[in-house]
Amino acid sequence: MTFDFSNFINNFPILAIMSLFLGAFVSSLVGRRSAKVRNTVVFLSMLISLVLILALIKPVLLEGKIINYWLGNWEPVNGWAFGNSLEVDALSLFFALIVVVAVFVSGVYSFFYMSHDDSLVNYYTLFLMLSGSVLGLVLSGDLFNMFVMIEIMTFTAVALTAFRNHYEGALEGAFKYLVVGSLGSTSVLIGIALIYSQMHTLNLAQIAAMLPGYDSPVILIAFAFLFVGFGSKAFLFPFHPLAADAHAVAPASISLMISGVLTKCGVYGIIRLCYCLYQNMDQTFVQYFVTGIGVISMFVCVTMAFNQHNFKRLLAFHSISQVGYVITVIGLGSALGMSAGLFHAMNHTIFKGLLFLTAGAVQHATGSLDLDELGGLSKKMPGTCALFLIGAASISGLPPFNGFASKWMIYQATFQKAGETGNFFFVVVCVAALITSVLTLASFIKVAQSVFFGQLNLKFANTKEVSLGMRIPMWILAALCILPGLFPDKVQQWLLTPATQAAMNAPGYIDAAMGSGYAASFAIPAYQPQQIFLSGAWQPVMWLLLLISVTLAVCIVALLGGDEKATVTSEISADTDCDPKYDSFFSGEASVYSQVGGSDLFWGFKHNWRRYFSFMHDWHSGVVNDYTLYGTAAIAVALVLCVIFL
Amino acid sequence: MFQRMIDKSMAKSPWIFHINAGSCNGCDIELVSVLTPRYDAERLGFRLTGTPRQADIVVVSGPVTSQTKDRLVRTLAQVPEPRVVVSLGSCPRSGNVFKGSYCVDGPLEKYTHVDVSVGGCTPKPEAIMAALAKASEILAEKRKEMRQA
Amino acid sequence: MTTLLWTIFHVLVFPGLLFCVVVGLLLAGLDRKLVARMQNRVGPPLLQPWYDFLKCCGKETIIPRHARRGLFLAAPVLGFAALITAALFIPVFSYSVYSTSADLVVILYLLTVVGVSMIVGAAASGSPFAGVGLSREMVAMISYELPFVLVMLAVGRMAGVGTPLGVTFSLQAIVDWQAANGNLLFHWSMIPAALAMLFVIPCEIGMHPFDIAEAETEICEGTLAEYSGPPAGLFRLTHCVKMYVMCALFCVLFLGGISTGYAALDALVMVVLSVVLTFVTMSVPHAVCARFKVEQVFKFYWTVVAGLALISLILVWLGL
Amino acid sequence: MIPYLTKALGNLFRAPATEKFPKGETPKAAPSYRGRIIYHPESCINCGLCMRVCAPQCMERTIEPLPNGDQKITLTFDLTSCTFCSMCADFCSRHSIELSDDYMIVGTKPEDFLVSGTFIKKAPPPKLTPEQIAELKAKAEAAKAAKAAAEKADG
Repeated sequence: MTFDFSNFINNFPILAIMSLFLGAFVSSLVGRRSAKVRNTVVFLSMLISLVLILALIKPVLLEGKIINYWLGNWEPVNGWAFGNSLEVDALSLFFALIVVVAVFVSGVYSFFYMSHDDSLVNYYTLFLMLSGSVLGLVLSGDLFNMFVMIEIMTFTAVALTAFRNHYEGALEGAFKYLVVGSLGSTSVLIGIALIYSQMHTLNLAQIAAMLPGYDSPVILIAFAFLFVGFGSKAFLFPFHPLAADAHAVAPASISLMISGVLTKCGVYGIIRLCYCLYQNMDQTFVQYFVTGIGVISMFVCVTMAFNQHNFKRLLAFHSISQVGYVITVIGLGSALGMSAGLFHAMNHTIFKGLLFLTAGAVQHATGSLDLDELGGLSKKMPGTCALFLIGAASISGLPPFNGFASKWMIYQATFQKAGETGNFFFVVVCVAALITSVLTLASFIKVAQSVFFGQLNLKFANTKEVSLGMRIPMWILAALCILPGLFPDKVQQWLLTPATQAAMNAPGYIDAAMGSGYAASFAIPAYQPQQIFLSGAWQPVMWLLLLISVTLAVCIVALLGGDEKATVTSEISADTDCDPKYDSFFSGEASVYSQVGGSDLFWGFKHNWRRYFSFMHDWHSGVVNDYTLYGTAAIAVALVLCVIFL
Repeated sequence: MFQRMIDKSMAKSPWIFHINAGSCNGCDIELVSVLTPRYDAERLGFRLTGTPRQADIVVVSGPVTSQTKDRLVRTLAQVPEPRVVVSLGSCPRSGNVFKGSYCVDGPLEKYTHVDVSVGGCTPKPEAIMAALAKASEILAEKRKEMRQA
Repeated sequence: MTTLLWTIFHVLVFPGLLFCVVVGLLLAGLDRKLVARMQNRVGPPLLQPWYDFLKCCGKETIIPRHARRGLFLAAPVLGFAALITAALFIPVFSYSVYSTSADLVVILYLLTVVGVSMIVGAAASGSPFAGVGLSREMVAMISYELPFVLVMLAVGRMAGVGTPLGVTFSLQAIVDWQAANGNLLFHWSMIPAALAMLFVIPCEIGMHPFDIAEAETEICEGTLAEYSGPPAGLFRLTHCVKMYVMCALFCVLFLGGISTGYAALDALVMVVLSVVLTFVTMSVPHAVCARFKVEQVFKFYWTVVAGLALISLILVWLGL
Repeated sequence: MIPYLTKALGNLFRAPATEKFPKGETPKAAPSYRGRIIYHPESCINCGLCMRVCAPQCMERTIEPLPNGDQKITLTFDLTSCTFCSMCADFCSRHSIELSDDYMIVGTKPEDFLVSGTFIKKAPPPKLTPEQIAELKAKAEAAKAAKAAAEKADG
């Protein structure tokens, strides 16, 4: 019985998911006795799923093969799929890569980060189930299987948010997440039920084949429900205050998972829904609707994040505004838009993960996250400060980092869309994107000044740098931050183009599952790949060479010009501690502790927007019933709009 | 060659930082009037800076009262090397009419070496201009000594 | 090998370091002289910024106790390098060196990097005055970003009509379009955008009426409160060179059509235009009006100047 | 805003109103300007009125007795502690203190600010001892008696 390796690849997706779930089960069994055994089990399961998914890159991404795995070998019988299947095409593998890398990094981080906490067995069991369900959602080819994974994902995330129940606000945040999260899940369930009632099948490929030609109002209602359901998973506009409450109290590694990975599942759901199932992204209403939601959530969340007092709440709002970027660009419907969105989704997971881990490191070292009392930590925690600067620079889109590469493509996409359609709405979108990027930069400078620079609060005088074990995953993410920024064309060529082609290539997706020619029988237009060409140019390597050469030139001139003993005097010994020469200038006073940070920054901007901020302050009341009200209102509005315009 | 240019430019762009050690503001107004169009110290490169860190010439006016003493000493310490101290009017040099009062802590000489002094109870702007011009020459020499040392 | 030499020449001499520094210092000296003359006084010699820079190089650099030594010294160099890189990407009329490798968005973000380097320098110096300074610098950046972006989109749309995409960000295309059908400044629908850009220039550089970040009278030199010696000199040099870079950007965006045969002549025309622009946008407001308050700067830019830019954007979008 | 604009642009073409001080000659001060003190020691009689009237006490007097009873008096004015109120000049009965209109009081060493003058004050004639007084008195009466006799003789 020769063992031909070629079709063994088909089993890799299910093996990856199973290794995570199995890891959860085994670690809860064996983890009671010793931490070392539990950690190795967790590490092994994460490693296996990482290796398996990485092994899938060559066949799926580079060769464009679509792997189909029918659970229990229930192949479709004469064109009717009734079995449950995993379908891995370039798009789902792209998201699977993001998930697996994020899971591995946050798992390794939590080995050291959670050292202060107890009952870690529950933590790792829930953590592995969360990662398994997220991987399952992304790889699954069956609609109801996606719903099951959404359920597991939501409930494990809720449980993990409340893991540190001694924090004030932890249970409340988890409760809010539970209520509104289940509201989102039920709207997904209703959507699936409606589709199932019409299509009598749950397989994505078959629904995608039958649905475009099917004209009945039920389908429109299903679209509204599914869209709002996935939107709530991605914490888009009306659901965004929930994210802040959930993140502020969750442990940092879980915040990384929620903001880096869960939101991406919502985005994956929306892409599948609009591009693969309904293939209606070319209708102008759907473009306006999706882009509108994206722009609103992008702008509202960045202004909300602007004057937060808690480090993690600020990061939470920013992660929603970055997801808003992704949704805005995906809503454009153009190939460049899709690849820009996917690139930004990947970058967002990386730099947002890095920022959440630095927040965790600061909390781990100082115990507080309040921007008004922290300050001057860069002297005590130089490593974390450097990491934070890399993360902040890449999220606000400064050139050498990956944030800039994807944001640059986003501006290209939105402006080109405006150019093609000659429609002023997309110009407003492009302007909103650019302004949001500046506001993101502003809020991260606020965080940098109030947490890392300025003067050290005496309360945190003896904070020490976090252990190396926590910083290694952060350095991995930091390296990932810089690499795509320097070689965006490589990333575009290897990762983004196949994923974009796969996302737009619905007939390919259908034929892979249901046998070739199946899509043609339902008169689905064959897919012609759209050409991506850019209206500007950006060669990061050239930019970096110039920057380095100019820096060298400046240093040479400085050395040449400066006298031999370039008198850079700084405080050497401790006894010069009282030497006023090195005190910062307080117009003569002794330099007392007066940290300029937190809420006393950007007075001019806040003063001009005070009415808007007070309105937003009242609107985000923090009461669960308000949030559920916003959720149901969103569903109602979506229903009305879809029925009228779709 | 470059060093000599720097020495020369030291004299050409001396920046002033003004410390009011309890003066009656007569000298302060005269000092600022030096920057007005009529006397225009800027044509010699003088410029008023806000921080001692970027100061070359420190102009002190007023008899060093006890309140301003430690602030004066701290600010003077924060001025980077080649610096020149100019005392404006008679008060810093001797305490003028306030000599011997309980709240005046003696002449400026006690705290730092005063390079150039301008006499006069509110000296005329031309006198201040001449003093500042002299101070900038001293500044260039100090830079040269600092370099050779 | 020759390309390497050409690159070194480009980086170090013509559009790069030497040219920018010389022209920048010239513009700064001229600006101070003109402001003085408008205030009826003699004013400093033309080479005053050069003397200031040399003097700063001769001074001692003090690292304050709360400062982060590495960042404190690296910030000015990074800011200056990013600025010169931006200058390399701006084509001097027809003589474009690297402008094909970067477009308007990249230049916008490079100028942001320059602003951020000053902010990080201020943050690293750890003084409360610098803290207030960096917060004001950020508000200034937010306020001039909106009009700058609107102008950029208007020019991109106007110059992109011919291209297949309908819009363009690349400076090279903008210059070619202007060479083909007349400078943008003379298209009546672009006049408001040009006016808006004229307002953006002083705030971007931090010139007098809008220098809320380095208000020496209010917050003791704001961001540069703790800088002394060569780093302070480099920051001031960045300030001067930014005057040239912004004027060059305006010339390319709105007067790109002018192109004599030779690069040297183009450079001369660019310098002359920059002098005129410096006078109009920086010297006159400096001599005439007092410093704005922080929220006035923001309100002024997000209502008046952004309105001007929006008018021309809408006009261009209607195809006029 | 506009009036300033026209004024500023107008100034561009007008000559700047700046004195060429360090380059050109030093402008003269106002006619009765109270500047550097000039002290004429020869006319001083060391009455000490100026010292009593000077608020900042900027004068110092050193009296050095000479062998023949005279006094060598030096009076130094410390310009750095003088407020140039010219009270001393007004009260000096001998007009030996005079405030000139030289305002350029700039110096680097303390000595630049000292104005001093010395003079010799003649000793008063020696005091008469009691015998000398009695002798003088007797001589006076004798002279008076002789004069009375002479008047009687030619009466």
